Amino acid sequence: MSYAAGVDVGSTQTKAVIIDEDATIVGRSLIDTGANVIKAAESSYVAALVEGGIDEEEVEYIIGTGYGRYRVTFGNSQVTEISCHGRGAVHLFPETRTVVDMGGQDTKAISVNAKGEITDFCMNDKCAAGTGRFLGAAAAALDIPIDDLGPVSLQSTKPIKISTTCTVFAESEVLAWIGKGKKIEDILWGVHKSIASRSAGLMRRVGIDDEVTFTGGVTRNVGMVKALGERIEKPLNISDDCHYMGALGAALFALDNVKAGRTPVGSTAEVAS
Amino acid sequence: MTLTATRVFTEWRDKSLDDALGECRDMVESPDFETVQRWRDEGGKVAGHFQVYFPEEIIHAAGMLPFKVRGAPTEPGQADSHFGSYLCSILKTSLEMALSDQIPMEMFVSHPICDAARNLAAVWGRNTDYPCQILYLPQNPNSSGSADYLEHEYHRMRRVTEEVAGVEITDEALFESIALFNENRRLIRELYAIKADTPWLVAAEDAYALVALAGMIPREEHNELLAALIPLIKERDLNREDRIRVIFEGAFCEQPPFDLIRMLGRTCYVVDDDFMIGLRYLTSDVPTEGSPLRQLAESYLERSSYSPVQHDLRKPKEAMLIERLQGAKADAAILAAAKMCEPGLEEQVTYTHALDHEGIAYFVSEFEENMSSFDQLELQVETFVENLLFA
Amino acid sequence: MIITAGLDVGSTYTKAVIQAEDGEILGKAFGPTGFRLRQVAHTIHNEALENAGVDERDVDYVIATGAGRHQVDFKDLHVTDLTASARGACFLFPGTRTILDIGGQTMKASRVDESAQVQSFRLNDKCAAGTGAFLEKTARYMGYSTQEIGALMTTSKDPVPISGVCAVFAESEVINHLSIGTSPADIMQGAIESLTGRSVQLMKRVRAEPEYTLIGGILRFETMGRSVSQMLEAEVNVPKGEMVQYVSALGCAILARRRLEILDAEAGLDAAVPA
Amino acid sequence: MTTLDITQDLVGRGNREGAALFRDWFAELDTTAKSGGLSAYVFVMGSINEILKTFDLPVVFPEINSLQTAVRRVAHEYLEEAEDHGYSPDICGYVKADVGTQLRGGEHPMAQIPKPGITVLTNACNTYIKWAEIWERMYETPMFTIDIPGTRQAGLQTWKGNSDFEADRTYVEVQLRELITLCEEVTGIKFDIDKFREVLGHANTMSRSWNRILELNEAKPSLFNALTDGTIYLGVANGLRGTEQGARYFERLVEEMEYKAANGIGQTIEEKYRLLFVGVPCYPIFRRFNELFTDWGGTFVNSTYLWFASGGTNRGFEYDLSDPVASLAEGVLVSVRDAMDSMFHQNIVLADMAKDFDVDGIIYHPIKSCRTVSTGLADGRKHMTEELGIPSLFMESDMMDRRVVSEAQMKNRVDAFFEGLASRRQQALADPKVR
Repeated sequence: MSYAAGVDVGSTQTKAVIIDEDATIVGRSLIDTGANVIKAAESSYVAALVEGGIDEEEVEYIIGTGYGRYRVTFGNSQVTEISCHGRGAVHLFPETRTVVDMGGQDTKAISVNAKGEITDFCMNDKCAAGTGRFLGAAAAALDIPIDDLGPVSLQSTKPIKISTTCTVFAESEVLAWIGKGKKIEDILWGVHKSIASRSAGLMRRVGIDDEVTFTGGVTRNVGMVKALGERIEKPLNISDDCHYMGALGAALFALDNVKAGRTPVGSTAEVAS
Repeated sequence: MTLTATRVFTEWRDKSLDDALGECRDMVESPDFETVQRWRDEGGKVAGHFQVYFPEEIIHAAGMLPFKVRGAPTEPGQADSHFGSYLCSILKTSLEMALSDQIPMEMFVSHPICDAARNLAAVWGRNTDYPCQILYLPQNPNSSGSADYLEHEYHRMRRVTEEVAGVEITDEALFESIALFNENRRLIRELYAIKADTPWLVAAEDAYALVALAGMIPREEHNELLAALIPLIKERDLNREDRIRVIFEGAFCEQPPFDLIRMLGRTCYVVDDDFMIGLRYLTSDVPTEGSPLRQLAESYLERSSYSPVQHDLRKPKEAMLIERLQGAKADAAILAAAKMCEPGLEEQVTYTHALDHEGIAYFVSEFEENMSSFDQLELQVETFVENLLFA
Repeated sequence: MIITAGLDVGSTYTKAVIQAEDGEILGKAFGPTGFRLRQVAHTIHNEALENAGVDERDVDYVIATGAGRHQVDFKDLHVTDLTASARGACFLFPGTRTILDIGGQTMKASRVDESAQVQSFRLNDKCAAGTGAFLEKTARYMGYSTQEIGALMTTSKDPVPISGVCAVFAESEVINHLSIGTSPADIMQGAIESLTGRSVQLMKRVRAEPEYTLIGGILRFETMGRSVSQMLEAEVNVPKGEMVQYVSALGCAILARRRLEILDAEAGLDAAVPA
Repeated sequence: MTTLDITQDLVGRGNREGAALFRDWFAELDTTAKSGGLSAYVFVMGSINEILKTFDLPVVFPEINSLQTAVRRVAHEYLEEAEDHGYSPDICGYVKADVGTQLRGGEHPMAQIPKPGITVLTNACNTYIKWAEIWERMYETPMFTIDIPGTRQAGLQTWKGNSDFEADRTYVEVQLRELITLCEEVTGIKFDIDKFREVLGHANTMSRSWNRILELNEAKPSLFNALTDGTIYLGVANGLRGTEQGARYFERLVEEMEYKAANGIGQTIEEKYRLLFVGVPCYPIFRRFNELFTDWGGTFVNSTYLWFASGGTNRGFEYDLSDPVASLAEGVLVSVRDAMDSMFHQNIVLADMAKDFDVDGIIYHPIKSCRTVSTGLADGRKHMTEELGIPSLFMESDMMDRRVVSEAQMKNRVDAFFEGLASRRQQALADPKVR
């Protein structure tokens, strides 16, 4: 049995996915990136091997992606996470034509064709305002677990309008509203709506097609799934694997190379094919 | 077709002054611009014109409603995807109105006041199906050719308007409109006199709302509104408070959010400003003899206010600012600028240096029309005021 | 005896000071703000009263400042922390003419006259890679406590430029530097230098004059004071020990006393009391 | 002479000679500054060199000075100086770098920059006017704005013969004549109409050659990099417009390009993807910025920059020497108008370029500093993609301010863009029907 692997080294978390010849996920792992990027890549890869009970020798091709993709020292080549999210999304939801990924410091809107190839994409340029990171900061300010953000926000009855989504000011912005006696759920729902509307703006740049898939860690946040869905007036595909989409996409590119019998000396150009 | 009889804003009528002003504030604050909708329901046509100045008389003489496009307190959800990151808010929210069909109109006119606004006509035009034009107001008013040029440009605008309105614009009609607008400018000057002489009689946000309405209701109606309320304001029996007198400079195009003006009004007397300056751009009556368009052109060139986006070697902006300060006997200046507003931000520097030179207190700050939190700004205003008062 | 109180409800911490007529500080207290502002104000104020052994009824005037100043329901007056910190800084260092206050999210520079009146002030741009938060994030990201940073600095050979306007993007610069094996010391030094550069720029905007006094949470990085002083090529005052965090609260207590004098003098400056 | 010698002599000659002319130009400015001589401050879009050169006035292009501080990686020092002076981080970096230069008494990496004796500008960019007002206040120098009315509505461009056009042209001509009088006052020299004709002649040669050069770059492989080599040509096109040297330079450049075309000599890298560039380059990391694309075999075959910043050569308008002033008015009107309100018809221009140059992708690079160039791009791209379906990349940064230039962010986007192009190409090869 031969396998292919993808390692996604993100700004906050590092994910690894291992798939078999049928592109079925046999091993996954997720750890915090931390200061030592190289180490993070290694440990997450090893963790995925362990979870899948797979011997390192059996993995024929490894592709690194994410901001730290060039630090996946044991990888055979690199692909940007933009290509990977597109590829992964179409693999999980074949009808996907628009992909939105909410990451640590950027939000990506990607349009893809039936093969999962990118036809267009847009990302936040000026700053990280309105990205998923704001949620983390808001959670910290209210000191509630990040996983509760969504559920709490859904209890909102009259959401407030938040226009500042600069991550640095999340804390003071949120506290200001608390100070004005607003309910936590109303503030949080306001935050979700504001981020959703910014993301929708990016998505409109590439055009929002019939089937939209939502990827990245924030997909676990029911509030954001609802807010974004409402904003673009479309349901969003999500699954547990959405969190691993970048790594999955990388693994799929790696599998292409295994099947094409490419020896692990690949350049990105090859891999992208 | 003229709709001079049409009235689209009646809420204020037969109400106490305070309630009437409340209605005015609500109407100006509302992102839906109901008045324009009502005008359309009456079968009226609408010509949107972007800040700062536009010879609305031409539109009015054609029986259309000149609607002042000044952005709106809304999220530019759709417009965002049509622009990049480094852009002022008014451009986005204005386009949002068009994209969301919130304000259907028969034509839109922008100006070469700044590089962003000049682009707006093109962007607007690509996304709507009515004429989107640029009125090329001269940027060299000091040339001997400027008046002839501008007169011709106004004639061009007249032709375009006639086509859209489907009526001929006669000189008589133009003179009637000019007379009506002269009256309107006179009434607004009267209101500003109250701000300067007895600022405690009219709150900053009320004065703002009263003026801003001119951009969204027929001028006939606006004249009635001011004629009715100004006397009541003068009769008010309110105490003068010990507040500092400031002028607000920096709202010639993008307007500060209503709450910001309210917040300022709470802490100081805003005795003069450049809110909606376009509506007050012509500083004296436009003569009603000769050629109407020539008169309008010469008034714009020879008898007009100032802003960072009109360039006239005879009007150094810093000198005009000092004039405004002294004219209103203000203690200090609030020099604001809209975020990402190139001309506004550049002028701020000249202003600060001039005020330093004159030894006049000021504070510099930026705003965004759809900002929702004022903590930063309130903090600064309070500090500014505190330190002028805490001797 | 006249007793005044100052309360600083900051976005992260709340501080209280109880001061006697002669300026002696009778008691103070300190605690995290959280988001129940009204409540925390009471708690910290009472703590300070306890430490001072003063009964609440004996306090003649209370002034509150900080982000939560409006929520303090037992205050006589509130002022902004720019006004408050100016008084506090000038009380601790009478020669102060320029104050630099770097907190978690904002950086404020103000120039004051001999009577501690703020002449001119400037806040950092909303986009704030140059705030304490960024520095702490960077340190935490690399797994260092703020205390350890000082020692770390000394090992920096060539600091890397961290120039991003957006704090989060700046963070990604940090990540990239780490991933190409730049030493944490050089990154941290780079971050400090970029922050220092921004502070000094802000001070220039208010036409800073000596003496310079540094206040704010940022001073937890003792290297900050040094690096600002180096870039200014001048000495900077830094409040000793725990006084650092009490500057604004202290300023309030002082202003409260000033306020009482004015009221006694019947110079009814009611209008000065923001509604 | 063997082909090899010819090749060595010809290939890259334009860049060598361009650099030399550039140095000479700044050397002249340096002497002017040190001798306290007169100079004219002018701008890229509508320099009116034609008149100024008739009065032998050395021309200073503050835009080019500022650009040079960025390319030489010292821009941030100048920007900070201007920001300390009160200018916002959000405004044009060119303006701030120049303010920095002025505050330093003209100290600049290329030369000592003379103070302005007169400032001539157009409204092509409104910031020009705000900018000139700064010098007017600093030095009390006369500033003259040539106000050039632009297109009033998409699809409604007027031309010679139309009464609206004539009104605009007359307005421009009146102003040009007023400028001539002002120049006579400032220089104390009488306007020499014959010399003026000569200058116009040189400008005509330059415009002719410029358009020939662009057309030659349709060759496969392309002959020069529109981004890097192009910037050198632009410097000469602006600084030496209306001079004999300038005209000669471009004739020789045509010679070089024709030779390269004839011998199939392309750019230094193997051309895999032909790209169009829209916007202004990222000068703080200019070399690296270009490499982000060339590393993938992407070459820039043309750009909107070469068109709106080419100092009036863009429309290839040739002046009628029998009626020089009137003809200059017409030429300035059509060329500046074309440069400044590109937003109205840029997509048509791009569509043509895309066809003529057979491009694989379009790179949109709007910048913080310039609303004139950037405001319309996102919307333009939206419609462009819908109409032509050519792959395009939208990426914002700045041409001066390294604080908003994040190389990591850029590389990520560029790599993803080429990954997309690569897979498209694979498809095209696998199945010719796709594409």
